[in-house]
Amino acid sequence: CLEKSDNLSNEQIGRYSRQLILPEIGVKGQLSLSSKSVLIVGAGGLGCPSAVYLAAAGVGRIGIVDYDEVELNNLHRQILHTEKRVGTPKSSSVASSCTQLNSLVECIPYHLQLDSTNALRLIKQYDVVLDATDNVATRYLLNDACILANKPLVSGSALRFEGQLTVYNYEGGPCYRCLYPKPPPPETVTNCSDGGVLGVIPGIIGCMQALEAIKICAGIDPSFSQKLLLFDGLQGSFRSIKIRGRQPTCPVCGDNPSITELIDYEQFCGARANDKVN
Amino acid sequence: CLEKSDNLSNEQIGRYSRQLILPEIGVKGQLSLSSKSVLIVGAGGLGCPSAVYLAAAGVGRIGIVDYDEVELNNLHRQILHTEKRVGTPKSSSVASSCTQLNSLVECIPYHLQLDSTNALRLIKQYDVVLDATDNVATRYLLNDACILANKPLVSGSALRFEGQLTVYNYEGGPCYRCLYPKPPPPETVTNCSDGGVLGVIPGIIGCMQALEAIKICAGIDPSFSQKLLLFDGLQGSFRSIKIRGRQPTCPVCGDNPSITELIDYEQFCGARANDKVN
Amino acid sequence: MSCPVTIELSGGAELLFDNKKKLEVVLPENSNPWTIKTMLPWVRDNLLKERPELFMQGETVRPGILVLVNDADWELMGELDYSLQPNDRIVFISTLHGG
Amino acid sequence: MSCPVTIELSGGAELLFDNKKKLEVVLPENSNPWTIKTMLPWVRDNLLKERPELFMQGETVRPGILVLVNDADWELMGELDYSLQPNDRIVFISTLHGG
Ligand SMILES: [Zn+2]
Ligand SMILES: [Zn+2]
Repeated sequence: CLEKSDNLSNEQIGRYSRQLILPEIGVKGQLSLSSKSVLIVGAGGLGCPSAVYLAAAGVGRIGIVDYDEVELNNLHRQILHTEKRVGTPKSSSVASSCTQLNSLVECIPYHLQLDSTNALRLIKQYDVVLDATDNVATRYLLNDACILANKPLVSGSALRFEGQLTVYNYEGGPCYRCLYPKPPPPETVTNCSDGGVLGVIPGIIGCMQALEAIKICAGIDPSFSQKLLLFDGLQGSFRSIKIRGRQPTCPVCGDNPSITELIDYEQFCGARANDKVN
Repeated sequence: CLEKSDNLSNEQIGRYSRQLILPEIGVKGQLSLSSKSVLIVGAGGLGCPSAVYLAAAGVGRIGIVDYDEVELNNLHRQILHTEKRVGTPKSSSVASSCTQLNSLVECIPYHLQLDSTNALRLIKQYDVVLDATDNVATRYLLNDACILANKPLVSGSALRFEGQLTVYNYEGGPCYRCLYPKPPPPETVTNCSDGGVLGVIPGIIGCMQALEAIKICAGIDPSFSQKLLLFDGLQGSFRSIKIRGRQPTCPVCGDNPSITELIDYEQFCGARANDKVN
Repeated sequence: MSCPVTIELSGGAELLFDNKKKLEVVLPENSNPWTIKTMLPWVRDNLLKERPELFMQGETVRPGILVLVNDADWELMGELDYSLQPNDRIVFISTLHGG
Repeated sequence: MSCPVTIELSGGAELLFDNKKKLEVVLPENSNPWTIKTMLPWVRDNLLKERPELFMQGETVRPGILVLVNDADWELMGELDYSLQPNDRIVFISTLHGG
């Protein structure tokens, strides 16, 4: 999508000097980063830290999707918004903050709810997708869209003092449905509004999502394909789990997929695709 | 130092609602947070994420120490600064960004180099200290000052794709000198200017420092007292190491300390307390 | 044969177990070797403190709970048919969806 | 007795070892049991690729390198006097100071 340049500008060399001297990045990795695009779905507790570190690192284009407006009770964890921006769209708030840090990066806010009618068209324009959402229906939607468009999906989640992270659909690895073929009963799902979350927990997981996405964009294998990171902030424990590979029987990424276009995910999950009260 | 209120204001209840419902925090923990003060030494790659998450969580007062001005090559990792603030003091840049997020928190910038003449006076005014510095001399200085003033020290460091984290001087735990009685030969010390660093690595470690400080301020034991976290971002590995306890022979925190006031740390380390070229 | 195992809970699954994140238990004398399939109802009947329907559905765990055997996805170990070995560590993780 | 051990390097210590983060080695037949004290010069002479003065100082590691024995600080294990057991994992960590 983005044109790949053969050279770094003097401004890029100055700005990125501290990461250019890393042998694993170098000029080649930096040129690769600046030719890549990342779509972040969710401009909340996970989306804020991941967006700002992707912008800092010099990813070429960052898209930020969120239908919501900034509220005061977001500010304990959604660190790119400000008190002045309460009531304004979260997507443009994140884009503004990222642009103030690095105007070389193109930041595109999408003030919309991702759904089956718009997801594929949007995702096809990006190289890597970050799941920074807060509900089950959107997670299945994003997964299926990433399989249909063949994009890697860096998935993070957080609740209370805990966080989870994995990379789906990376070079033959499993997808969300391989791991979770059936959606959880709606009464077992707790969101951050009901269960609470310590703000820095999605901070840590969002940074980990940015790290995995940066590695993919720079041509370095991510660490959490077919692996799940479990973080418990109260105990200070990180656990890395080997998970199943791609399932040949998976309805979306398997050998004979039954899902070949996006479906109705609110119906599939029996739950709304937002955590707003009905 | 700060007066402890008996009640949360309506604004506080609204703003912090998602962390108030955590049983481990609750109203008691939030009141404790807002009565505590944290001094962050270093407004760089570690100081930026730790400052913003401490501000978001509602720590009562945050001090930010840095003698340096914002440069363009900082912006790949120091995410609270902006292009417009290049050339302005880092400490006030961080304080501004934190205040825009949460004006209930008092943010005090100190545009100065921490040294043996000013460290103790400053540290005595705070409850918890974060080591977010970038050189050996300041790390020994901060350690000794925290022992003399009896403050817990949450220490983070990052280089290339790696990060380290531990908490010193927490309820009888070891100090920096217990672990490293002798400073490293100057020629073995690599700073971020020479060795490089991927920006999101100090992002992750800085968030972990904020988490440990928030737990201490809320009355929850930190996880990394007498434990060292080793993070390798290239391999995606986290390792938690049990380290030695307080050493009775330690020259500063031991049973018969020989260091009872701050010394000349540049001389002790044979290295300058900044990474500027002489 | 009786069989000592460690059961760990995370991601909120611990809320069904009196907020305990770790339980050391001994599965009692049994005519057949213990499998995860036979262990699940025992856990439900002996350890679970509330709302069993949030833990099991039919003969297996409810959708959205991932089971680990010694830090590996149980799917790699035979799922319900896995034969428990003494001192195995079985983890029940509730998937998180917040952000 | 010969003794197989895993040697791991991090924090930049790997730069002295040809950028290898993990080495599986067998300490050769020795009249006395291997200790860390006897292992250090063997590592220096057989595995180190450059600048030995950045690894050892006198008979021990140079200041700023932390040694782990199976994920514990070597100070808890007897430091130089610790007797190596087969398949021990010894980690040399260079302390980081950047931020
Ligand atoms: Zn699949
Ligand atoms: Zn000490």
